[in-house]
Amino acid sequence: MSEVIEPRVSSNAPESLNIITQTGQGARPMTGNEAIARGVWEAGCRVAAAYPGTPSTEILENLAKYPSQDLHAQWSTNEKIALDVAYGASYGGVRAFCAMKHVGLNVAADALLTQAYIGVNGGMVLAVCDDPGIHSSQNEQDTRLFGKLANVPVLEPSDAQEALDYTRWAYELSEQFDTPIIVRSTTRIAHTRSPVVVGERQEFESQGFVERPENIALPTTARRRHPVVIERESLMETYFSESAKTQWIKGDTSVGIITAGMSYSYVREVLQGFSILKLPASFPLARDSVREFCDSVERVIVVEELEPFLETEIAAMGYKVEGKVFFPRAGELSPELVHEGFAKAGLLESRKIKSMLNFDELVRPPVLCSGCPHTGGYMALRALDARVAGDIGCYTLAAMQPLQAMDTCVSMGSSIGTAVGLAKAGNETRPIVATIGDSTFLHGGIPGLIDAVYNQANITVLLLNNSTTAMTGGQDHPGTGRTLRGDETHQVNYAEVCRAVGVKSLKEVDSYDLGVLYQAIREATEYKGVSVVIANRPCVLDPVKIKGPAFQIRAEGCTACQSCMNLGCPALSWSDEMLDGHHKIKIDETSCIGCTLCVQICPSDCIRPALELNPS
Amino acid sequence: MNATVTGPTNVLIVGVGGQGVIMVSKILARLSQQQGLQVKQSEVHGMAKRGGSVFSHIRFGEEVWSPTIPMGEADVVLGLEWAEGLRWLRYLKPDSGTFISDTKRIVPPFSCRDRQHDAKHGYAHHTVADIVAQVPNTFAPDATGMAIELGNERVANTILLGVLSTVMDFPVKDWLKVLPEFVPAKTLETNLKAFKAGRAWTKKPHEPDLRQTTVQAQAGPLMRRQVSLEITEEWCKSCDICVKMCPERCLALDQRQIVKLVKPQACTGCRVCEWLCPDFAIAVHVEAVPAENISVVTATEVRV
Amino acid sequence: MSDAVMPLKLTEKPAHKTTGQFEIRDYLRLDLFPHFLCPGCGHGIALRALLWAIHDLDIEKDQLAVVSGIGCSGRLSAYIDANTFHTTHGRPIAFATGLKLARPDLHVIVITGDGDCLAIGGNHLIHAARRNLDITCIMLNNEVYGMTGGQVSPTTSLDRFTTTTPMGNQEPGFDACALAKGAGATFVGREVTLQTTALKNLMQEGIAHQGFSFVEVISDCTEVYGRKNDLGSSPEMVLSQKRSILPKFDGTAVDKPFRAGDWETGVLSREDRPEYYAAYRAHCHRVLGK
Amino acid sequence: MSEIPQRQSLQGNQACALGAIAAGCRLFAGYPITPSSEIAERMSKELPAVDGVFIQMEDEIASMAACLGGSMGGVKSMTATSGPGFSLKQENIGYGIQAEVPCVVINVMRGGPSTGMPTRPAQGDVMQARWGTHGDHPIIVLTPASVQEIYQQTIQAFNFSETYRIPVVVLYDEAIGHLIDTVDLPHAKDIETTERKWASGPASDYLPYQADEDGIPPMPLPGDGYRTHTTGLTHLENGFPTQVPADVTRVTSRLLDKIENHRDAIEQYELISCEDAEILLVAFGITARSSERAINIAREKGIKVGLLRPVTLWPFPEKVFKQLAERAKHVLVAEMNAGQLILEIERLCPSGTMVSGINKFDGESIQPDEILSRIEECGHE
Repeated sequence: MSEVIEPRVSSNAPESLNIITQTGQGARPMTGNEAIARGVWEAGCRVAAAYPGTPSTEILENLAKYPSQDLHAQWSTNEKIALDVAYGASYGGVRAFCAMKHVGLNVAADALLTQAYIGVNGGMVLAVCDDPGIHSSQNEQDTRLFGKLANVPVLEPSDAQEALDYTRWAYELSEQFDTPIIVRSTTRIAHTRSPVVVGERQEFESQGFVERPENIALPTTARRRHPVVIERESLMETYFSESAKTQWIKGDTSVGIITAGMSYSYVREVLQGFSILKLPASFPLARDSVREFCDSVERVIVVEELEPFLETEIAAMGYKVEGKVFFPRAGELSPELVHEGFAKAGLLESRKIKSMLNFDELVRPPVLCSGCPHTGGYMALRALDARVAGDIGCYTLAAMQPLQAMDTCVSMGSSIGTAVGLAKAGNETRPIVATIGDSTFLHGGIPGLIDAVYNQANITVLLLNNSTTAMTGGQDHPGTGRTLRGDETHQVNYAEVCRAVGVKSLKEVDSYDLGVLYQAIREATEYKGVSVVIANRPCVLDPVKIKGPAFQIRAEGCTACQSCMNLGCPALSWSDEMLDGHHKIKIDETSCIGCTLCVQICPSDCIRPALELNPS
Repeated sequence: MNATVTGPTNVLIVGVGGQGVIMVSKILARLSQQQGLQVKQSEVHGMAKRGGSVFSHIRFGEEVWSPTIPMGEADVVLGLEWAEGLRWLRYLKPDSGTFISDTKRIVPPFSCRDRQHDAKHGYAHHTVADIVAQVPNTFAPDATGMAIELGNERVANTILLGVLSTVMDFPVKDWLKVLPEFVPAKTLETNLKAFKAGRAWTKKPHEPDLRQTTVQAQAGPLMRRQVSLEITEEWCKSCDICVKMCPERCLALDQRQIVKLVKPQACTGCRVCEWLCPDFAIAVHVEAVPAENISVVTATEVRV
Repeated sequence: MSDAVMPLKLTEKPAHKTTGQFEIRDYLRLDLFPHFLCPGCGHGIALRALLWAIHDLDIEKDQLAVVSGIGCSGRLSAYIDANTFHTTHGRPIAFATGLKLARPDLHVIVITGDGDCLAIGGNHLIHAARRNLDITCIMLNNEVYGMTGGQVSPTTSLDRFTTTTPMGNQEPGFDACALAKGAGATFVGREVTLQTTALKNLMQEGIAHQGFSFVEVISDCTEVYGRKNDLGSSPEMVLSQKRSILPKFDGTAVDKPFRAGDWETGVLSREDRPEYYAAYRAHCHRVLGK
Repeated sequence: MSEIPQRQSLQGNQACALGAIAAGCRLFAGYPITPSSEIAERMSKELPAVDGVFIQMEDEIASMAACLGGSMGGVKSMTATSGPGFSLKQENIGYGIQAEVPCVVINVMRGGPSTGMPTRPAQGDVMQARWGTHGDHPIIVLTPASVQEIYQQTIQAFNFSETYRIPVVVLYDEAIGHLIDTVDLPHAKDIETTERKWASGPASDYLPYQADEDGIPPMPLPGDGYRTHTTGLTHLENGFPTQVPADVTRVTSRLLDKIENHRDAIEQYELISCEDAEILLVAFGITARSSERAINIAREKGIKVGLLRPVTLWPFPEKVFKQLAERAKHVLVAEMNAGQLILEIERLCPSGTMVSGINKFDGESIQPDEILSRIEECGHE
């Protein structure tokens, strides 16, 4: 534990960002994700794998910018495979890395919990990015609890510099303590840019595969390893207590604040003068440091995002500790919330913000892009009045207005299984359709499809193939025929996959062909058994931004029926012209990509190519 | 013991996905870093390119801890879109904050969702004059319009950057030095012009433009339109066209396979069902009724 | 013969009217309903559009004569509360020619089908187009002989199955609009039933046009043709009409271009040429010195 | 008091056209065919002068259709053709009968079948004129035997057509059609023309095929507010189709009865020397002219022979024929065909009467001596 009294001094600005591997020349602005990637590279990691997931995606994307002779970086079909791949490299004696978002760890958990027993050969680090506030996820689970469950240490950087430093450090810890290490990031760290001083890459001589009994997880080895894991936990508690990264900011001893990660920044932002204990790792807890700190102050307050993880642990040590009584357990912390928490604790004046500057808030939810090929499928499902089991991806937005064509959404790949269950429940009168994107299908949909065929479920699967992982920004996957580094590779043929697992009713259609799409889905739903409709069209943003000739509305032909508004296309909005009490529609030519979906829906033939209406 | 709030400079840059919020943020972050200050810049994207609201917090000063700006603490709110600018006004320092916003309106489809007769836009109704009345330090150029005049709509953000440069302490030459690092070489010249145009705009006197940004107000509806669907059961042949084509999904076939109005509250009286019924089994009647006589806006069904 | 029977001056047609409540029942012979068309038959939608156009043109029902031929389309005239003539197969245009010459004061509208108009009646179509007598010919194209049970027609798409093309149609079809235009029709348009308002507007323009106007309506035969060719349910067939008429333009999608349209819709050609009867009468008067 | 008729030298076909104009025909839709083309030619000249319309259609089918269309619009209409064209017109003649649309069809007969002999006379369309269109139906067929009579019978055809709401065929052969003769054209006021029985009274009570006591329904005029439906389908009194057997029997019977019950008014014929005729000669058209000459010679030779010349070929003047046939030992039927009218004669003759035909179909008319020799043969039996 080190003592810090002075605030850190800013570094000088870098002159160039061009050479990513360059070192020195002071600090450069980096997001947390860039910094983790840099840390992985500097640590001499040779294999990195991930499945994209906000807010973790950019870590692997940034790793792919480093020379391929330095490390192999790959997208894997899902987080478990990514972890297995990384772990295989670790078995092989090289430093390995795996990144995922918090819910991705659920997928990888099966491997992780056993890997903790096996230990590592090459250093093994997982970066897991939580999403407090649920900016782009389906829950806000707290990965620190996972660390404890898995007996895997969890490091918590509080800014980009620490993200780099802790990542490098994690490799040392991993090899020293023979365990995988989780570096837990959050959205705010992942997507915040701040200056980072970088270092150089270390290179290691690999010792190669080491044959040891614990490499094979068997009851006998596991039984032997569990006590070792428990012992490791206490060794690391001591280690962290002694680490210079556990920082005690000396101050007024009437109150002591214990915090870690992003919360530390908020505390420093709003509160000055009190004692602060900053923990670099939430698990295992640096018990000695905590004990010493708590003993030195009159009152202990824990500031942490999400679950009362540290609070519970410290309370269990016998200290009276306050935390969630002041700070919310749900949602993302912010300087305001931390301030208000301290106000509740009596440390600060409550800040009443003058609310004179309050204006009607415009609702601007994320929407499917103009020309999004998913729109057609959900328009068809909407018309079919199907019971739709959704999945994770951009298309989850179809659950919202105006499409409102999705009934369930649980987790990656859940749609098909959910649909099977709905069908087996036997009381659904509407056709049951599972909708799943191409990347999600590869991630976790295929076992579900096999299950559906195996169990002869009467469902339809609509595979929305936009040839990218769109939600996270357009990453490649086995269906795109390109690797993370852009090299060509085998491209999965979905139809063949479906046939191979026993799907008899299969049709491939064009996502922009509304009539055909509708008919294909309708016929598929009438098929007894598992039917698959594959709707193909590339995402309009990635990998290539698609912009066809725009359309325009002939106002005199528009009957204001608003049929087109059901697409939820951002290029469509009301014009000021009204007919019979309804607004006519106009098209924003700059955002219209010319997909023709609105043209296909319009019952008045008033949507024409802009060029035709304005030839100039 | 009194704790005090430290005060770095806080700039909040907001807009809609694709407008260039991040580029403006990066320029400002770089600039302040070059001035030897500590900088944190936090953004939320992910959903951004799906037409959602995009925001970027930039904080710089001798010491910066939190990446986000507390509410009421922004020195500058820079909006690349009018309603987005208004959305984040809560974050502006009430007394001394500067509000800079393009008057461009990007109306989301969501604010056009009300299907009833005489429905109003959900878009922000405040005019520039409304805002100036509350925030004296308001700069509301028609940056997009100016950008179009310069030949590239996408340089609207650089025009606003020019406006921003007049309220910040950094030397102009430093701004001009950073700009080329972030804009494509082929548009550099236009961007430089745009930056200067933004600066020049602040030198000119401006009356708040009252015509801007307000959606044309509709006269208050004294009358509501009452919709009724007349369904001739005997004529319906169960072809399902109306059911599938109804934009609001109001219709269904009943047990006898005869069309039925199942969601009367959703029916807007658009007549698509009437037009497409090959059997003339549906007639849509729309009648003006004094507003006070209608408690719930719902269509009625008459079966004959 | 009294003058009242045969007015000889051309009557002025009213200008377009865009508003006004249209109650279709005012134009129907209600005691014949429900009509005999199959569920989902596009002809019904076309009939609505026609009556709507007539309403908006403010045409008196007494001054309206509707002449139809044989087939499903031929039966439509019976449902219209006007002077209606259900004539012989392929001949409605010829009947209408006589009627219009005898009664230029009447608005004469022909309702015909693809077989009626283009096969057995093809000769009458081209000559009527050439003459430019003020008749509006509305051809309902459902690509099949529906009334007789689904035989191949002059517009049946290639490879489609009908009762007389059990192995798939191998005869190319007519582009009826091109045919009419080539023959000299001075107003030619095409529309699909799904776009009812556009169809109505097109019909309205066609009827208002002075001269021979030809309007092709892309209709659908769900029960016979649709079923035989697996074209889907009624809503699907109506929706899929759109696929064939999407605007033509070059696409820039990465993997494949956007679909190009098979047919054009809307007013396809319009020409200012003397109307037959007016020209005939004026010429005769000139020569005879009247 | 009638004025002195205008006397003109006219071709048969020209007389036909003038007759039509005199009868009030104001619409002619035709298609050229030998030997009828002069009718169209003359009509195209005459009609504009009386504000009528001439139109040459694309074919005979269209001509017939346009002719019916014009009549449905309330204008007396006519078309003219010859055998091959007459075949094409049969479709819409059927429509005219079913829908009860008045109109006049001129058929100038030539050799057949098919293209046959376009410029040679024949009388081969007797049965086609009767049964050319399908189904059970009545028809009126007039057959003039001179240029003067063409003029008169064309007027008569219009009058019958208008009275009985039925297409009326005027059937004559090329020989008369192209014969030039002197014709007396009566003054307009002396020409008796018949106007159609138009519907009157409230539209709500009106049924377009509800016949009056005479079996003929008044016709609706478009624009008069009746807004009726006309169809070629078997239809009820209200104009809309039926397939109910009892209804079909009723409405089709009325169609047949409409003519059958007015035979007395319709049937026209000429009798020459029939008072004591033991040999009855039946002939029409040009053949009747040869027959008359043959009879005159035979009578000089003392043979009791008479001539029945039916002017309404259909309905055939049955009553008078039966009376004459009672007395006659021998009935001779002279016609320029292989034996068509003779079939009807045989049907009508009492048993025991000798019926034989004088037939010729070589494109030449039957000469008086050819008929005479057959009369003599009979007389010597």
